Formats: sequence, C-alpha cells, structure tokens
Amino acid sequence: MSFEWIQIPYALLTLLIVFVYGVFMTTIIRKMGARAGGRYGIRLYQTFVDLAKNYALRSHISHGIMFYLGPVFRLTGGVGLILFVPTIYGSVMHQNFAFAGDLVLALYFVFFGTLGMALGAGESGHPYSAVGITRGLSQMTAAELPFVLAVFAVSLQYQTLSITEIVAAQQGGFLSWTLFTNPIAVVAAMIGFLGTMMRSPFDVFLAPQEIPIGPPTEFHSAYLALMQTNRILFPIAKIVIYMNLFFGGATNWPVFFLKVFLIYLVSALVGVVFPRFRVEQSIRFFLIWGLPLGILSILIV
Amino acid sequence: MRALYDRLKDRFQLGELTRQRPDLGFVTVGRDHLRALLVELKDVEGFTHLVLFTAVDWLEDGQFQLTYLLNNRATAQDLGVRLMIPREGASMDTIHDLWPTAETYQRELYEMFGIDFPGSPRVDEDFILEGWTDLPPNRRDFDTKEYSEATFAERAGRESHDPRDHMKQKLYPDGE
Amino acid sequence: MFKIEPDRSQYPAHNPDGSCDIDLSSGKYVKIWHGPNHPGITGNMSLELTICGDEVVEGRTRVGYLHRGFEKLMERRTFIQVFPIVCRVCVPEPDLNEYCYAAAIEELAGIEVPDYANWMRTLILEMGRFNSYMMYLGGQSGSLGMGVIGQWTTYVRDLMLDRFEELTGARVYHMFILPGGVRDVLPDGFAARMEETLKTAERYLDDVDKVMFQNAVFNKRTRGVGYIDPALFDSYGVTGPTARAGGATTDVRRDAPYLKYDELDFEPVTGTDSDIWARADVRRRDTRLSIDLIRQILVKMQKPGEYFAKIPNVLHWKIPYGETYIRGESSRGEYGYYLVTDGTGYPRRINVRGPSYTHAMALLERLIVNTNISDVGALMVSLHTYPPEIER
Amino acid sequence: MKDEKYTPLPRRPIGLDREELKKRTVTAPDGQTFEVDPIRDYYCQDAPKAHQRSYIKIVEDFFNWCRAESLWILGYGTGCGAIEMRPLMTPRFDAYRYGIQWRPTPRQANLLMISGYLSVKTLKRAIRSYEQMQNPKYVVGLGSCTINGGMYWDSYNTIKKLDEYLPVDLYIAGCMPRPEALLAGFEDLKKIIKAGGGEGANKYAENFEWYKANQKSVIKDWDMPDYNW
Repeated sequence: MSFEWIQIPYALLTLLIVFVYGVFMTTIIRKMGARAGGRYGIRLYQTFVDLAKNYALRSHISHGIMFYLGPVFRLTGGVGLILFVPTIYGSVMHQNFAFAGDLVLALYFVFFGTLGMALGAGESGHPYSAVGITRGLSQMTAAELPFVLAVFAVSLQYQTLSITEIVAAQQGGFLSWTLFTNPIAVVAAMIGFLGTMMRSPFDVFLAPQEIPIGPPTEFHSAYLALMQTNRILFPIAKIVIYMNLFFGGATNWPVFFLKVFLIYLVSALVGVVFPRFRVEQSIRFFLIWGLPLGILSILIV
Repeated sequence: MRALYDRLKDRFQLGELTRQRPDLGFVTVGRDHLRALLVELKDVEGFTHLVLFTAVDWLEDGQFQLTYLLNNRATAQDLGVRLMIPREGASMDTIHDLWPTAETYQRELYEMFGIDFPGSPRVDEDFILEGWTDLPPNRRDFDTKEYSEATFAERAGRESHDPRDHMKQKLYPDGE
Repeated sequence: MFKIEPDRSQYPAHNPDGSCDIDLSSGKYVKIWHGPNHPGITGNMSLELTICGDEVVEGRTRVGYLHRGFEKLMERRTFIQVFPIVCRVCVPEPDLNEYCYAAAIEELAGIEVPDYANWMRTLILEMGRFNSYMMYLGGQSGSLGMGVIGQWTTYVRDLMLDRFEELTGARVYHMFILPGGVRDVLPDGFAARMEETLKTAERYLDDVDKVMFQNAVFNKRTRGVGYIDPALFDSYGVTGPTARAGGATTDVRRDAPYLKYDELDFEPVTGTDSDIWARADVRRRDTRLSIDLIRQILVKMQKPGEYFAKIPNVLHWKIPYGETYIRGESSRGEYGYYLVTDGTGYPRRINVRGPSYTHAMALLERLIVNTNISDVGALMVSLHTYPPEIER
Repeated sequence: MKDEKYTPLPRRPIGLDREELKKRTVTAPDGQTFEVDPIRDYYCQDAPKAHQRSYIKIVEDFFNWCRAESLWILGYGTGCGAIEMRPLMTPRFDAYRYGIQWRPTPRQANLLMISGYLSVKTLKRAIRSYEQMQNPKYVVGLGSCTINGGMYWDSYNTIKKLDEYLPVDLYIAGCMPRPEALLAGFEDLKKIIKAGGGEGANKYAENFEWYKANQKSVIKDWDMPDYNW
C-alpha cells in the first residue's frame, strides 16, 4: 500500500475516535468495578475533568531529562501502536499506516512504552519506583512470552506478517476466526493479555498497598496526565491487535466498539474478584501455564 | 493465690499480699529478689505471660513503683509484682531476656518516665516522642498544661472553665 | 517447580539483642520507609525496612504519630472527666476502653452495677467486636489488592453503626458505658432491626467466604506466610485471635468471664496453622460467633430495669488507695486497664494495655525478617494492629 | 520548669546529626564508588514561589472548575478522623460520585485532609507531605482538635491551631464529624475553589517565613531543609 498524504488526517481522526471511546470505556469499566462493590462510582465525564485538571496544575518538578521523556515514550508507545495497526478492516479511512510487516513493529511498540517508563521512573530516584520497575519488567517479560509465541503461531498459520492479511484470512463468519481455528494460541495469548493489562491478579508492580503505585510514584501534574492519556489509549491499541489477530478484526465502528469492550471486560472481571499474585508467583504462573500453551500452539501449526 | 504466696513468701522476702480479687493479687518485693522471683514465677509456677510492665510515680515519697503484672494462663490468675525504686537516678535491671516483649515496655519507661534499663536493646532510641527536650512527660512534676500553653499557639475565643465551678453552676445550682 | 529461594547466607548476622549490623554504604541494601503516609499501613505508623532485593533484612516499627499523652491527661482529670476521653484511645473499637475503665473504677469504689446494665454492656461490646472484625476483613483483603471485600464489609459496618447510633446517638465514639452503668435502655423494636442487620451481615459474610476464602490466589498468597511459632506466644505476649489461630485457647471471655459471658453459650474459635490464612479464618468465624452472641444476648436480656447504679456526687468523688487491673477480650487480643488511685479525686495512674503494643512492636519486628516485601502489608494487617493503642 | 534534680538520660543523636543523614561513600555492587549526601539528594533547598493565575479569566475559571470537580485526596490518615474516610469510599456515602478520589502518593494529590489531632511527630510528616504536593493544593482540617485543640487542649504533644502551620482552606467541626458533614464540607470547598479562593499554596509561599518560624517553634528536632519541593 503506497503512502498518501490524506492518510495523516485519517489516522488522526482514528486516534481521536479511539481516544474519546477509550475515555468512556475506562470510565464505564471503573463504574462496573464500583457496582461490584455496591457503589455508583465516578461520573461519566470524570476522566476528562481529571485529565484537564492534571494538565492545568501549576507546578512541575523534574528529576532529570529522562524523567521528562518517560511519559513521552510511554505515550509514543500507545499512539504509535494505534497508528500502525489497521483499526477497521477494509476501511480506507481507518487503515492507518498498516504495511506488510506491521506485526513486528506492533510487537515492538507494545514493549517500547514500558521500557521508556522504566527509564523515566528510574530517574525519579524513588525506591518504590525502582522496586515497581523491577517487578514490572520481569513480569512483563514473562507475560509477553506466551503472547509472542501465540503471535508466531498465528503468523505461521496464515503465512504472513501483515496484520491486514491476517484479518483478511479470518473473514467469513466466526468459525474462521483464529479463536476457533487455533484455540490454543488464543488461550495462551489471553493469559499474556491478563498479565499486561495492569489489573489483578497481575498488578503487583502497581500494588498500592505495598509500593504506593510503583513506577508512577513520583510523576505528577502534566507527566501524570500524559501517562493517563496513555493509560486510555494503550489498552485499546493492544486490544485492537488481539482483536485483529484472534477475533476476526472489525469491519465497522460498532463492531469495533463491541469487541474491544468485551475483550477489555475479560480482564476487568477477573481483576475485580482476585487478589494479586506476588511477582515470582505470577512469573511462575506464566511459565507454567502460558509458555507450554504457546509452544504447543506453534507445534500444532 | 494464698497458697502460692505462702510458698514464695520466705524465699523471696515478699511483702504483704494484697488480694484485689480472687484471681488478682499484688505483692511487693525487694530489688535483690526481683529477678529470682520472676524466673521462679515464669518457669516453675506457670506465670508465663507478661501482661504489662509499667511504672507509677509517687512524687511525694520520691519513689517510682514498677509493676510487673504476670498471668498464669492455666489457672487464670494474675499476680502483680511491685517494686519501689528511688526516683532520683532511677535505674532498673532489664528483663528483656526473660520476655523479649519487655524491650518495648522498657523503651517506653525510659522515654516517658526517665527510668534507665542498662543493657536493654535500643533503649535510648526514640520510641514515641521525637526530639523531646523537656522532662519525661509521664513524671508527675511535668505540667502538661503549662507546657502546652507555652509551646502551642492557641486560638483566641476558646472559653475555658474550671470544670468544678462550671459543673457546680450547671448541674447542681442549689449546692450539694 | 521453578522454586526461587534467595541466598540468605549472605545476609548480615543478627546480634543477640536482635539488631543487625547493616552496612548501607555497601550498596547492597536499601532502606525504605513504609509509612506513615502509605496506603498499606494500618493507621498512622511506619515501618523502617532494610531490604536486599525483594526481601526484608531488618524491620523496625516506628510509632508515636498518634501520641496524645492520654495517660498524662487522665491524671489531670477527675474520674468522671476521664470517661469521655478513654474511648478515644482506640478508634475502631472504643467500647472496650469504656468498659475496662468503668469496671476498674467500680471495683475500686465498690459500686455494684445493675444486672440489666451488664447485659447492655455485653451487647455493646459484641457489636463493637463485630465492627472491628468487619474493618479487619476489608483490610486483609485490601492488603492483597482485593478492594471489593472492603466495600462490602464497610457497608455492613455502616449498617451496624446505624444500630449503634440508634442506641447511643453516635457513630464512632459512643460514650455509652460510664462508671455506674450505661446511659440508656434499648429503644423500642431494637431487637427486630438488629435481626435484620444481622441477616444482611450473614448474607455478605457468605459472599466473603466465597470470594475471599475460597479464592485460589488468596490461598496461595496467605497459606504458610507469616507463621508464628506457638512456642513464642508467651514470650511475645501474643493473645486473642492471633494466638487462637495457632491452637492456643486463650479467650478472656472464656478464661476469666466478665460481664455476662458466663451465661452465654459459646466456645472459643481456634485454628491450627498460625499463618495469615489461619488468622483470617479465625476472625471470620469469630465474626459469626459475635453474630450468634448478639442474638443470644437479645434473647436472654430481661425486661428493661435499673440501668444505672447510684454513684457519689461526681464533683467530690474520691476513691481510696487501691490498684487493680481489668481485662477484656478485644477483637485483637487481651485489652486491659491498670488503674491506681491514691485517695484523691484524680487517678494516680492509668495504664492501657493494648494488644497491639506487643503484636506490632517486638513480634512484628521479628516476623518481618526474611519476608518478601509484598507480604509486609498483609502480614501487618493479619496481626490486626491499631496504632493508637500502642502510643496512646 | 526543668527539675533541678533530674539529669536527662542519654538519647541517640537526633536532628541533622542522625546516622542516615550523614555524608557517606557508597560502593556499588559493580565496584564503582560515589559520594552520597542524603540531605542534598533527597530534598531541594529552593523556597517555594507563588504561581500566577492565568491572565484570561475564562480559562482560569475553567481550570478552577476542573480542580473543584476533581479533588484527589492524599490517603494519609493523620488522626482518628481517618476512620470516617473509609465509609466515604464505600457504598453508603460513595464520595466518588462527587469527583473525590484517593491517591496514594502526595505527588498526585491535591487535597490534604488533616483528619483530627496532629501530634508534633505527625505534623512534621504532614508538612513534608504538603510541600510535596503540587500547586494548587488545598488543606481541610477535620474535627474540633484541628480548630482549637478540642479534647486535647492541654496535651503536651498535639498542636492546637492548624492554620498556624499550614494554610487551611476549610475546617469541618465535630468530634468526630459525620460522613455527611464531610460531604457537605467538600461541597463548600468546591464553592471556594470555583470562586477562585483556593490559593492556599500561594499564601504559603508568600508567608513562607512566618509559617516556617511557627513550624520550627514546635518541631524541636528539625532535621530537614526548610522546603522540600
């Protein structure tokens, strides 16, 4: 697919839609968590207000150049992921900058933000940040393993590295989704998915009761707002990959909204009722359950 | 309780037994016999649980009363061992090797009463107060109201009544 | 499989007095402050942890943030003036303070409390215990990242606070048990409304059983963690549910029955494992026991009668020389007041023996060594410490 | 009022002489050595400065509305009032409906609740927490004991008038205030902020000397620099 200038405004439009949708979805998920506890929870527009307030705070303190760049990297990870993954299959407007080998680039972006965050939080010098980063990186690595293996399985299955082609291969009713053609890979990937969504039981690196929210402990005002923005975009971007690889992609926005919401709900529902694992317990979990499944899925293919 | 007292009375030169309740008694002991008595009570008589360890300031007599309250879980009896030490240069033997938890009590007494326990771990560390420079606050000659007025800013307009007069006026207007 | 045990042989040796020499300049150890401004700490206290990797090498409890000098203030107040401040010693379960103080005064002044007042006191204490356990269950699950249990239990606690409000007029500090008796009789229809509250509470407790105690992750995190050797119970002054979880049957309500506990039918709840799970389990079953006791009390209570004994004019109330110790079973362990009077109108000395005093200091400092930093919060909550009773 | 006869017992060094605060040389596990000066590393010495409002009124009004509708409370229970904060987070009162949320670190919080009496030791921590929060920030004193000492008016360890030490925006009276009173207090605080009255941080910066003098008169072992961010 050749590059055209019109793609840039189209991609930005996609970004905007995803952002607004993400804000409401995050809010609704939080409200659902609150309902489980019997509360009504935050207002629908609360996330917007929080963001505006954080951008509007008057003072900022820096701990060095990497401290600035941490949230920026993190946001770049989220935005980049959205930009290079085809959000709506078959739509010229929302094809973004998808190209033949975009799966590899997407995998890179999934990791990119975390690493930037690690550098930034390390620069802040707070011991809890350091503890959180150590835990976060080790757990992320373990959680990414089954996911990456599942992705390999899928790309072997369809003999391509282009997300668009993978989606194309899954069109035509649900039975052609990877979910049904290669269920083991999907299970392995979903295990990895739980691990990277920053929810219980795999949120030990945030763990407010142990290390006051871990890596972002020192981040405030606009830095925090950047990270919040990313917190809204990044899960959706990640879910888009999952949706494209395993759940047949989406051909229009309503289907997109529905699928993303349902996939997000999986992690939210698990998160409400489970306490968190310790870091070595969660790594063990991924190595014992996720890794063999991932390898198995490749072998089957 | 009486039988126990009779057993121990002569060996440790105990003072008179005060029986507050059937299951609670207090005895006075001299400093020389304190440790032996505590060991005997703990190891032989079954008073294994140190309930509390505290001091009472008898300012008028110039003495501190140390109270070791021990509990026998099997018979549900309590025995308070009282010991008088002079107020001036107050110092006492540590018992943290008998009950590790006594370390905390001794830190508190060191800080709040100014009683020294040589050899007790971390006894000179800050426990409750931080940067305290005045008299130990639980001594009777430390006046907390005076200290508070001298140190902390007060909001104007707070009325302070002498409770005795105030209650007399409000509750018992016709005298007794 | 994949057992990761840290190499503990490299850690510094502990001196006989429990301290250890840590060379901070070696760069191997990091000293971090857990609290006081830390969401995982129960109340306002802090832990000074020296960690090596993810493991705690040395832990020190730092308290004193809530020190108000109660014992000094009590010495300046007349016997009746002390009564409104005793409940402030322990916030989540204030009633036991009121009872211990009132009982100590009554014993030294020789006041006989009417039977009905004793029943009322028993009822109030059980309701307070229930509330305290509700706080605990929420805290224990919250310390492991399961916030939803805290939502439920706090809601149930709110319902019980409504009953408290109905009875005493206050939510938190009730000031209901005063020397000589209690302030009031039961309001009309109290028993029926209480039954309704208890039914709701039982429904929520069933949910807590399912979500918390049958949860695989919760079991994994708490089984075998924070083990207290029962041989240490006496030397570290461990009492209450913490001791009962290790098989000891120490329950002041049964050992030295006070108030009306000898007329109630119950057996102390005990566990066997002495780890975090066992302690949580003992408290969960003790909550059920509390519900049962409240029901028994409401049935066995007679018709409202005399609820306040005659006490002397409080302005001239002098109590002759004496000393006594009154204990009660709180939700954390043995709670007691040591009172010395000297014949004047003021107490000579009041010493509050809170169970957290021994649990959170010497015991916690010992337990915390070689635990994972993730477990510190859960371990501390499992000892059920309330800092105000340490420093008062 | 020192007793002549009493000779103070020795204490561990306090204040800036403390062991952890001394300069030291650290050898990293890889063999590198470097100097650590905790005082300089952990704190910043600069005095705070007052921050300007936006010049355009409507922008400032919008920002103030956002600040009022998104109050993030520092989850620090300084006194017994903290026990009534818990019901606020839970189904019965559910303060989240009003845009009130709890944050675990002072960096991200805007509202410091002084929940009840402040002992001198806690005051020190409260000041540090307050100074680490970002401008604009608000302080609410909760309970009678923050107003005039309340029940602890003659205690040797609790302060009696909070606004001597920190710029207080609002007091909520009671011992202890009910959750309904807290919710009403939050609504009042929102009104103050929306009207542009929540300038406590600027007030603190402008009267910095006065606040510091008051704080130091109470905290005897001042072991930190005057301002830590």
